[in-house]
Amino acid sequence: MEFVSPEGLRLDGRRPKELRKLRIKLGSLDGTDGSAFVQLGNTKVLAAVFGPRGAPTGARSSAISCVIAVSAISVQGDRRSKERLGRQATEFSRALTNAMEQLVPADILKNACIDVHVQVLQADGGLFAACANAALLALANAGVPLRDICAACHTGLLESTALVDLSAQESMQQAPQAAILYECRTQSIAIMQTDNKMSTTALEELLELATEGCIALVTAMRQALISSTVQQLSTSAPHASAAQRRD
Amino acid sequence: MSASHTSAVGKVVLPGDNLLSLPDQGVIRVGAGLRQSEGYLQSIKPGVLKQTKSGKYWIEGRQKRYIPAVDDVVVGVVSDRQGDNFAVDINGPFPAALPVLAFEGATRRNRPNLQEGDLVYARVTTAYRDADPELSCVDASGKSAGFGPLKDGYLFTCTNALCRQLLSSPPPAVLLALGKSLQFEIVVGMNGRVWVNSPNCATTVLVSNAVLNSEFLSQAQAELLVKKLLAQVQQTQG
Amino acid sequence: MAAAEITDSLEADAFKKLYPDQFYARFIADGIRPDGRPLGRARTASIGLGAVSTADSSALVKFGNSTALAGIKLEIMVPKDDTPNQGQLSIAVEMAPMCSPDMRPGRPSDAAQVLVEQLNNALLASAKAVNLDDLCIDPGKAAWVAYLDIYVLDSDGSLADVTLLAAVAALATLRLPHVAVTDGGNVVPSSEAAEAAAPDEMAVEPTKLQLRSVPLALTCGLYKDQLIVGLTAEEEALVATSVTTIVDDQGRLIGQLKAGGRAEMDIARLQDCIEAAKLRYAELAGILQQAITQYDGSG
Amino acid sequence: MSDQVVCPGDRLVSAAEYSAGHGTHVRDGYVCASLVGVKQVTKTGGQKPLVEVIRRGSQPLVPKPGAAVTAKVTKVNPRLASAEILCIGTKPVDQPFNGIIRVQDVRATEVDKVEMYSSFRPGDIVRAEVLSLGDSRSYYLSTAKNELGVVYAKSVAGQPMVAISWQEMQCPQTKATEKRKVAKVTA
Amino acid sequence: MQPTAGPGPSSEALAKRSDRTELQLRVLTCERSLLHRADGSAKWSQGQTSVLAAIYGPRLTFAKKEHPETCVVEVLVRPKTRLPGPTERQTESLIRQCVEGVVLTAMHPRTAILVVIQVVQNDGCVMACALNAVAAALVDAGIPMHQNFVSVTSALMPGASVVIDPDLAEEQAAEALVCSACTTCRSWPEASAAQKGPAVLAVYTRGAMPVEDYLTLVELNRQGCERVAQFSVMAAEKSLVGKSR
Repeated sequence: MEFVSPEGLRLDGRRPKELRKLRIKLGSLDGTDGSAFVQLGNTKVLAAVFGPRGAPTGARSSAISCVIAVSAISVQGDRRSKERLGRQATEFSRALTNAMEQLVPADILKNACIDVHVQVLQADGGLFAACANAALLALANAGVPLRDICAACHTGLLESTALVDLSAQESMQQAPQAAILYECRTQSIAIMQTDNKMSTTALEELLELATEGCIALVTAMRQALISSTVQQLSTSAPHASAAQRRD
Repeated sequence: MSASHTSAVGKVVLPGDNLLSLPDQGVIRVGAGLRQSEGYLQSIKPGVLKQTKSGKYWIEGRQKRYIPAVDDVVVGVVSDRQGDNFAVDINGPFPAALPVLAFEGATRRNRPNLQEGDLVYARVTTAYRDADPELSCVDASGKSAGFGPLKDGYLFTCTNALCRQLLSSPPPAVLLALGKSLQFEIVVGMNGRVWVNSPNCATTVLVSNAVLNSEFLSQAQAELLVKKLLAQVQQTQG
Repeated sequence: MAAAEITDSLEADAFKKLYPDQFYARFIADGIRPDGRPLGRARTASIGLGAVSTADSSALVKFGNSTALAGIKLEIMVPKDDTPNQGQLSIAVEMAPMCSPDMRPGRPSDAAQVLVEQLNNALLASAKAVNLDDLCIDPGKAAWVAYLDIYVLDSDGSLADVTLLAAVAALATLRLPHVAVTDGGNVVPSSEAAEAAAPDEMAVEPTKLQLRSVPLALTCGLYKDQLIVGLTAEEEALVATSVTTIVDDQGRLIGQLKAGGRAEMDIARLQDCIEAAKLRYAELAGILQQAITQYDGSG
Repeated sequence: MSDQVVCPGDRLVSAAEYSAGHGTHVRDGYVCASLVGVKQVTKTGGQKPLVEVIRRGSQPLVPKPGAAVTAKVTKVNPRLASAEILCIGTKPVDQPFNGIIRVQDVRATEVDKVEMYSSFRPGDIVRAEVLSLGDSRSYYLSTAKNELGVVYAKSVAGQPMVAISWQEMQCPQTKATEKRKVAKVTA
Repeated sequence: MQPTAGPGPSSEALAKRSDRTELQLRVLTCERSLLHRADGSAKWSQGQTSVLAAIYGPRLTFAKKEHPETCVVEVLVRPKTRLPGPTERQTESLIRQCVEGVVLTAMHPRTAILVVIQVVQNDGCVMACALNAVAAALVDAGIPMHQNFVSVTSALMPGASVVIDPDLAEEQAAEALVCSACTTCRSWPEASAAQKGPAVLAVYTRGAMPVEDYLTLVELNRQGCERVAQFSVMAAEKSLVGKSR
């Protein structure tokens, strides 16, 4: 199967280094402390944050808990594929929790806990990258202090062409794939996940591409955060204090 | 205050029964199991409506769970020791707290040595519906007055109605009849727990059975019951 | 900027936090609710069809903040021996942990299971909205099992009403593909089978699942002897009792559930609830019809 | 004062020249933002100017020592009463903070005669003052002033009671009195 | 309460009730205090249907569950066979809210009452039977209440006839079922002005029916509840009369 046409176009018409269309909606869930809806191509995820709030009695070891829930209707294929994806989601959410604990200053988590819930509404390629991005946006939307805004991006090497932000069809191939969560300010990788066998040079190529993708995503995410705040400031200016109580 | 008997007095009432219309003027004294609601006196527990000589209405109920009240005497089981208190199970909604200093002669240095599972006979000093009740093993003057740990013996549970009968004055027929022919100690708690001790097991068992079976018996029936039980024991011993 | 005005509104907020009951009582005494609705009006409903493309049909329904996402996925099963002509409709409700701050992830909550029972009762046992015979492909050999999964994304009251509308909307837009059972017992799209038999025959459009009844619900509450229609979560915590009434397109009563509570109702009050449910029915049925027409037109 | 919306991780100013305030942290010699919000610089007399990031243009609401709060009592034992802080000043808080009124902080006089059960009951709404951050789980509260104490309480019969003295309240339905540490109403 | 399952009813069962008229209840029996460990218990039977209810409490509960101002009610329903599922969860929710409606929960703050219900035999009207068993067990446990409830089920049969207290065969043949719980409130002569009829505390339906038929069934249940209430009072008096000397 040909994944990049001779004209240099992918099956969905993108260029190899082109991300899918990103849509971000912040604070759409009223009952939560912060929320974010992220749509990356056909992947749709919704993340919500509760906290920082008083730790429940008999608090767990971890002050941040991040759970990614995969619904049966969001997955292509039957119930078994949902179970498989669900197991992967559990694994990834553990890594994401660790990364978040590095991002949130320790004093915030003293005697308090933060719950992050991510609901996958529709799964296409790059699912966990979208989940991570939504979770981080929701944290920022909830006003949880963060050291930096990170972003995650998924890449793959198909027919010896490095492609960024794989679609479902592309990521189903047995080809080298790598996804990272990247911290721009420190220029470091917080999480890396690879699939299938690859040479070290291929990995380097993918990481470089993924880093570029993350930087592009961070820019878009920051833009969304700033514009939503600006919008809030302008609409709530006469009732500045009234808006604050929803913090 | 009206002293007239209403038709409900002495009858079995059920929770939610409207017993009488409250008069616009005057005082109606209301005790356990009753409340006023929309101009009526209403029962909130099942039982027999009673009226004391002073005119106070109350319901004599019959329940297993003990709801603590100040000055009740109770038989408790020590369940834990927390700092300066023993936690004591008295079959109520909350565990009771018995301060280690609430024993005759107890000081910081000389604390009573009670273990988990030990029985104590105590009185209730505070009882609020939303908090752990407090117990004491001394009376107001600091004397033990019979309160304190109960050693050996046999503990059984019964309804709070039977406990009230056993504690009434004069004592009920069953205890009088037993006391005439046997030697035993009995401690009755308002919390539905009765402790019996005697030199031999047969007597303890006999007393326990006689007491447990006496709840609904008249005086003559109770005396007959004791006589029968005594005869049985003598038969087996003879 | 009028500082006094803001202080007033903040004090109202504090009052609401400290004395929610008294706060609500003041509004109800004036015949209006804190969100500006009159006592007898339910919240505005919106329906988004086909929101999830990975499902065979889906519907996102909102009543105010209350949000439910229903999706159906079709799978093929071998019919049960005692019902060889019937498929299966399997309903599940999940309260997404994000739907309320008190929700913790883990085993299904009691509230979710109560909703499943109410949906089962409304759709299958009482209204018989889905005739399971319609889900049969080949008697004794193959039938559709429709997994109807409903996710409560934001829980702000009247969940029985929101989830039922979401379920009905997803069922009403469900299309069953044409399939055939081959001699080997495999199920293949009938276009392939047809092509094999008669190559020039056109592929057939999938058929719409017929609903035999369209049940919709309305939850009313009783607050200080006043009937409050279409409850929010805040109101559900304050009302003495609530009643969920389900009626269908034929004007039948599909269900009425009053699960106890701190107040009783006489028969006239129950009748008031049914009348309110009929009014709400007309409103919701219109919105549903419009959404379906629009969806069919676009898809 | 600049009016600029910043994002977490943004370098704001040099840490050598400014001090880091709310919503910021210091990294690599720079004061960086921790929140999405408006950057605000306040000049302080003599010292380094303070840089803060203010979310949606206002400060978050946390109990501070000396603040007047309104709390709901949840549990009483002989040593203390537990309460949930629901309002700080006249503003409601979203997630209640835990507070504790210890027996020695109930009233100013005859402190050794205070009985917790005669002062508060679960469900009472209490006006109090924050004493300190207390232990790790709860703020310490005090009602040792005339205008502090119970402002709203329900009787056993479920009716809101009326204060009849500084230590008694009465149920309008049953006329029974209950003991409380009553707050003196100030006009 | 699974009228859709099982074989169809025999035509004889439909034709006529052999032992009673359409508007006649089955024989009621009520036993109390039969569980030693529970604070209150009762076994309620309507004909062959029988349900056992036990009350534990008011007692201490987990810090997470306790409420500062009221007593928390928890209900567990165990079906005769199989594991509890959504049906039982709904029954639990309905019974819990009924209990909360009659118990003076403010009398015992920070505690919990646990109600355990075991279906012993199902021959129709399990929900009503369970409600009646719980009401009797609450009285047995001496839980403070400002009123009590009783429950009756009636059915709309094919051909628009109605029957009260249907057995399992009738339930399965029925077009629709309505189970309702009504409050009971007795007034002694000195408080006769307080007399009020039973009002609907809970209602649960199954099956589709015209609204008029539904209202007929609710009214029929209300009348049935008056009769059940009379029995319930008699049974309660019997269990308490021992010490009325």
